[in-house]
Amino acid sequence: APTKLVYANVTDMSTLSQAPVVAAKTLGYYKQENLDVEFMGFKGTATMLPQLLADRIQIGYPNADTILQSLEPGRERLPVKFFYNSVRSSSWEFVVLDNSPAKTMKDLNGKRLGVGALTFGNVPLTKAEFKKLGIDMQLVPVGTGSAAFVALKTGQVDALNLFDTQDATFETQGEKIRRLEQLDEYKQLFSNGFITTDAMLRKNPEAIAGFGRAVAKATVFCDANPQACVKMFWKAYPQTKPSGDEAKALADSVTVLKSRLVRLNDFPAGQPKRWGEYDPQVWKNFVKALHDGGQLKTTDIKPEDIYTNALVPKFSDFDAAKVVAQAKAYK
Amino acid sequence: MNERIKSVVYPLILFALILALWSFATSRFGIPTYILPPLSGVVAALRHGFVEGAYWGDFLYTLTSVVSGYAAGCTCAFVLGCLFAEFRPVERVLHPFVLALQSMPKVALAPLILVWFGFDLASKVVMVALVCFFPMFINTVVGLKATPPALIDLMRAFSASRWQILLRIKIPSAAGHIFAGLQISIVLGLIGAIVAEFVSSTKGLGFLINSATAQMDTSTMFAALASLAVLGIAGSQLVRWLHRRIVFWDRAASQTTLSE
Amino acid sequence: MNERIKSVVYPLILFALILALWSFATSRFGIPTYILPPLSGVVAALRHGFVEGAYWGDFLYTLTSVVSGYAAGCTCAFVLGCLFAEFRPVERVLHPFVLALQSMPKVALAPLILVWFGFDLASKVVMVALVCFFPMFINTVVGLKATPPALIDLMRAFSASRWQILLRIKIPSAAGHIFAGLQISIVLGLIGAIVAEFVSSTKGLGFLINSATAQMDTSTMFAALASLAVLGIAGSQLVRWLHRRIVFWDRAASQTTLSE
Amino acid sequence: MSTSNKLAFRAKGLVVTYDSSRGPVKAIDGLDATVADGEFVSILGPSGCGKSTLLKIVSGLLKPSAGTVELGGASITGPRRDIGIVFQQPTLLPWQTVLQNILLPIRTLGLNRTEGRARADALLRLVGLEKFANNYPHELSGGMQQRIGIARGMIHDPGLLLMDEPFAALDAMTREHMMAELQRIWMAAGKSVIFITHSIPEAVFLSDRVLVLSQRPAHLVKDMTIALPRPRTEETMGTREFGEYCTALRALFNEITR
Amino acid sequence: MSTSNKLAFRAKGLVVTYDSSRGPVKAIDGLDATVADGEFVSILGPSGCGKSTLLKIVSGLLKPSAGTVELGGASITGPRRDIGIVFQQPTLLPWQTVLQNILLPIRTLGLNRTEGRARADALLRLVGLEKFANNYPHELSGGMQQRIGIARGMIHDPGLLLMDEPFAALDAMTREHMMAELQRIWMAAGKSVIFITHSIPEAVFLSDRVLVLSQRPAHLVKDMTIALPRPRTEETMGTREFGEYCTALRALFNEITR
Ligand SMILES: Nc1ncnc2c1ncn2[C@@H]1O[C@H](COP(=O)(O)OP(=O)(O)OP(=O)(O)O)[C@@H](O)[C@H]1O
Ligand SMILES: Nc1ncnc2c1ncn2[C@@H]1O[C@H](COP(=O)(O)OP(=O)(O)OP(=O)(O)O)[C@@H](O)[C@H]1O
Ligand SMILES: [Mg+2]
Ligand SMILES: [Mg+2]
Repeated sequence: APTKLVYANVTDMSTLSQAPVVAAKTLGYYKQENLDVEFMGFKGTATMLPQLLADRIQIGYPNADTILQSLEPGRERLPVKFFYNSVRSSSWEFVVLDNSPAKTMKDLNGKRLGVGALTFGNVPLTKAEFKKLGIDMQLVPVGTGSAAFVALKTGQVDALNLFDTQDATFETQGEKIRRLEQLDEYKQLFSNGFITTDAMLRKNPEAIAGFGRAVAKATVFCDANPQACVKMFWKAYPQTKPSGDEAKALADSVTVLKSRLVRLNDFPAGQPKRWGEYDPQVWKNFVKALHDGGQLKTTDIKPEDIYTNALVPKFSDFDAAKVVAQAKAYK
Repeated sequence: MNERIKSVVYPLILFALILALWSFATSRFGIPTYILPPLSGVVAALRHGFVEGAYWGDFLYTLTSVVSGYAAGCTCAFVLGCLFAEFRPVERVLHPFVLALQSMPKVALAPLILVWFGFDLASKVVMVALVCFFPMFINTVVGLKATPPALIDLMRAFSASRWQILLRIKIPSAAGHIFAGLQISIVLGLIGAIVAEFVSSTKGLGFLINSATAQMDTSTMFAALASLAVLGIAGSQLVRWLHRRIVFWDRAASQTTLSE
Repeated sequence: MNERIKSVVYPLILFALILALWSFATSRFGIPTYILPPLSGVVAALRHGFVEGAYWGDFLYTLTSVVSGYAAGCTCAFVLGCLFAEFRPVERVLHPFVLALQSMPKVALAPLILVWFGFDLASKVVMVALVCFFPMFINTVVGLKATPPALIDLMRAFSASRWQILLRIKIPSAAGHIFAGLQISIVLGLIGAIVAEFVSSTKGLGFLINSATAQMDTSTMFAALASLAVLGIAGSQLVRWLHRRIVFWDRAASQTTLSE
Repeated sequence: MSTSNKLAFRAKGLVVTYDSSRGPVKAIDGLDATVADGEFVSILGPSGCGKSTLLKIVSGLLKPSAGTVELGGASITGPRRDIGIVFQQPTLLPWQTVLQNILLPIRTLGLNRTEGRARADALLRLVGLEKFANNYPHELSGGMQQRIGIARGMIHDPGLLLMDEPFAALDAMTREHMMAELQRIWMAAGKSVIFITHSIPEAVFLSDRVLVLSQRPAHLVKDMTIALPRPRTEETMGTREFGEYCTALRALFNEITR
Repeated sequence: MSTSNKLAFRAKGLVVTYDSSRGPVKAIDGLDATVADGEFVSILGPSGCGKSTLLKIVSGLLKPSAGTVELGGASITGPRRDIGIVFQQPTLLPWQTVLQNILLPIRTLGLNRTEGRARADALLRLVGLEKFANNYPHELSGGMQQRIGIARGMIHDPGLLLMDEPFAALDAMTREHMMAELQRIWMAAGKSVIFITHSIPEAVFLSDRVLVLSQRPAHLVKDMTIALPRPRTEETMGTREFGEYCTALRALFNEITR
């Protein structure tokens, strides 16, 4: 019998950023690995983690910050590890309206910045980046979706600090927005990755490796044929398919998906893609950024305890060209 | 025109007017879709949802959690309410706790319930049951205690047992209060289900609203809200109808049921 | 021991027992903090929050939005309720709409309200007002209509004007219903504020719960829930007290106020 | 506070039909009746025949479905300021004190409050409740409440007083006391009174004339003049004439309700 | 359905004190009274003096605060199966039909339903409500409801019948009819009756003895034997003896309520 895995996103499953994970199921990649994967959505990392620890779910998709905090001396270390680096560079962006006078981050000094909520994982990073830049902004929680967009449009905030797919969604509303260039070391900070429990890694590394490989293949597939990827997603979640003009809906959704695919494929140029691999230096940067942002009291933290590259060779163990061919032929 | 026809026709006219105004406003003033969707968009979303069938799963999921939670919560509340009203010591010990729990907004417990009961249907059912419990419990207790003492004396004078008095006198005479409780609980139960789905779900009308929000798809959002309203109205009307049928002797029935 | 003392001492004993059990369970069975925080943790959080003052801001923020929203919502509901009850045509046209809106879970509107009213205090106040509106509105209407016709005839016989009848007879005789509405609204208003803060906020007890959840800090979460319970209890008790004082002639006052 | 004395009442072919949820209910059907100025007239009839309905017509609370009703020669169009009414139920405002309840007509009619206050004190003494002026209605027994209703009906010194079984809730003794007092007041002031009762001795004791109504729908069955000398006392009730009036009315009643 | 006939009642030094929210209220203070087997005894007293309280004591619904009360020689410890009671208010279950209401004692006492049904039909005819067996109480007038209460009190053929102002809500004619019927039933069955009323003629008409109670707290003021021949009829009310009994009681009453 196939191994049963429950995978959980830290927001709804219904965002297009989940399209590759969903496509892997439709394409039968999980089955090929002898896995039976189910999906689940939670409101926030912290809501998901207890479920992971209770083994009600096996794989989660959180940001690094909450997990890093558990390494602080005096806190209960969570017996979990990231095993696959998914969103390889920061999905958090700073956007302004196209006609805004602000050209660089520094121009935002003293202005108001919209964030989803003060509990969003990017808030400490953003604070750290400001410190580094020597600027200061007033943070305003504006929610996501229309509410955030209206805030920007009506000038209640001067810039928005949300994530890639959200910004792409704004663009599909026919609004011109501009992304501001961030500091390199912050741009590099990876966002969501796949996580599982230490016990699971010990007990069934094969299943975990299989999951990573299936997702890697699906990512290649989606990159080659985003239209098909979006349609598979709609098939799985018909209620999320926008009503109205189908062609426009498809074009919009592809735009949104592509904004995320860029992050999933953000590998160093000219080298073979090593799916899921973490760069130890970026972890160190992450710790430093959280410390600067006031989220960690010390930099004396060993991130090695919460991630592993052990399974990375297995993730890339497939014929990418064949997948691309399959994708191109898929209708 | 007689009263009956008037009370159907006039609201329909107003409804048509509102729809027309909405339609006009969105098309004429170019109100952006992300602030107010055009009527046509909402209609399309409803078509997509219910004719093409994309929302049925969500609708049924929410319906299932509301119905099971409602049944469980109201049953427990009724049984415990009877115990509470019948046994003075139980009441004396528990009264302050009931007061405290009653005044606490139960939706704030949603994240904890998820931790305790998992993310499946179970946690939604628990949430709904919890939210339904209090209005029903309180109304049962108040209703039982409001039994006219004269009726109780009557039964005692004819040598009825405590059990006979509860069953034959107190419960029927509390029926009005109990139905009012059922009425409040149904709307609160829907709220509970939606909030639980906000916190974690892959299905349900709450999930639909949440995902539509993220995608700025206000048409779907309105469609989901409309479905919720239909669920709420159908539920209350059902309870109201039962109330009228069962508590036929209570002239004020048509009034008390109006009260939330 | 007399009844009065018993009704204070027995619940206190039970409360102490619960605390002891909790304390014992967490320390003895090593229940992880993210499932159930130790009692000491919650006490520490409460100390930090209220003695050292970390939560006062949140507490006051929620209090402000609840109080303003409650006042606004209940006032509108009262005034509109009077219009609705006094003018038959208004009622005839609006009745189905009231029924529909009443049955719709208002918290599901939170994301839309955020879009329409921004993310400041305003959207929280609107949410609270909306949630408070219906119970108060319905109870006002039912109460005004339940005025004994004999009292109205009496006033008419003594040549009272319609205005005098409303002011001197209908409103006082609806007072019991109106207070019941105020009572329900206060708990619902708290729920509205919390949900609005869940959706977007920088402050408030809902925000506190949300951010504690994000940090898996269950101690703070329990502390925030406890503060909410205190707000809820204080609010209901205040309304109950006013009810008893103002509607002194209603013997059933102590009963109706119990009903949510 | 003084009012016209010309308040003779006249009904011709009066018909009242209620529009109830189960279809129309005819309460009064072709009633002809008159009450002369300064006269004390009792109305006697089986329960549910339409007595209270007639009173509502006279007070202007209800419009006739057919026929004419006049007060002092003018058709009745609505409640009038110079009529006092005592309802079948006490009908007190529970949130006002006994005194405030009695003063209610003074306030709604916008009359002089000082004068009203003085009259209220006198009426409170009359009904034996001077000690309860500042109590609330729910603190009093049913009989006491009914007496407040009586005082309230008289507070503005109306030219015509309508009373709907005002003594029904009183115990035998208080009842006889109130009957005597009512006679005394009426004799002193000379106002008209229409008095509904289901007690035959009460009707005979108090009235110049007794109108007997039929079963619902009500019409006039008998107009009986009571020719007993005034003031009537406890002894009057022991006389043969008194007994004969009662027996005659009882026989009539038996026939009606057969 | 048959019950013992030995149901003589005896109260000695009876005291009843209510524990109200405003402190203790003494309703009965040192009452001595007896009711012999098969006797019809009326209790007369001012409103609020403690008449209903006495009835609750006899029925076992209330425990005396002091003194002894006995039925058939045994102390009263709680409600008894062989007592029938008609309350001051009709006290009907609104969710049951007239017939079901009348059969209530049969069901709670677990008696034979077929026999009960036959008796119920007879009683319905007696109170003139045979056409309303399947109506619900709210569809009937106050007087009709009271008559159902009377039928219910008699359904299980009790040895002692307690009646608390059962005819107060009835109009004069129905009242006299019911009085005559009650007398007939009582004479045929020979059971004891304790009958509370505030109507002096009613008490005289029905009773073997009339017990007059004082103002609250109640004690016995007068134990008057009514030596009028049975059966008493409408003519009896016209007799001089009847009038004398009434006048005597009225005078007594005047004194008490002074
Ligand atoms: N609002 C109403 N709608 C329909 N029917 C009514 C209404 N009010 C009274 N009736 C009917 O009209 C008839 C006369 O009623 P009314 O109150 O005048 O009787 P009454 O003679 O005063 O009786 P009672 O002696 O019991 O007070 C009754 O049969 C009653 O059922
Ligand atoms: N449950 C109670 N608690 C306190 N006081 C009571 C209670 N029941 C009755 N009383 C008081 O006891 C006294 C006697 O009451 P009871 O009902 O026996 O009077 P009654 O003679 O039947 O009067 P009525 O003729 O009006 O029916 C009254 O003054 C009443 O206020
Ligand atoms: Mg009447
Ligand atoms: Mg009594």
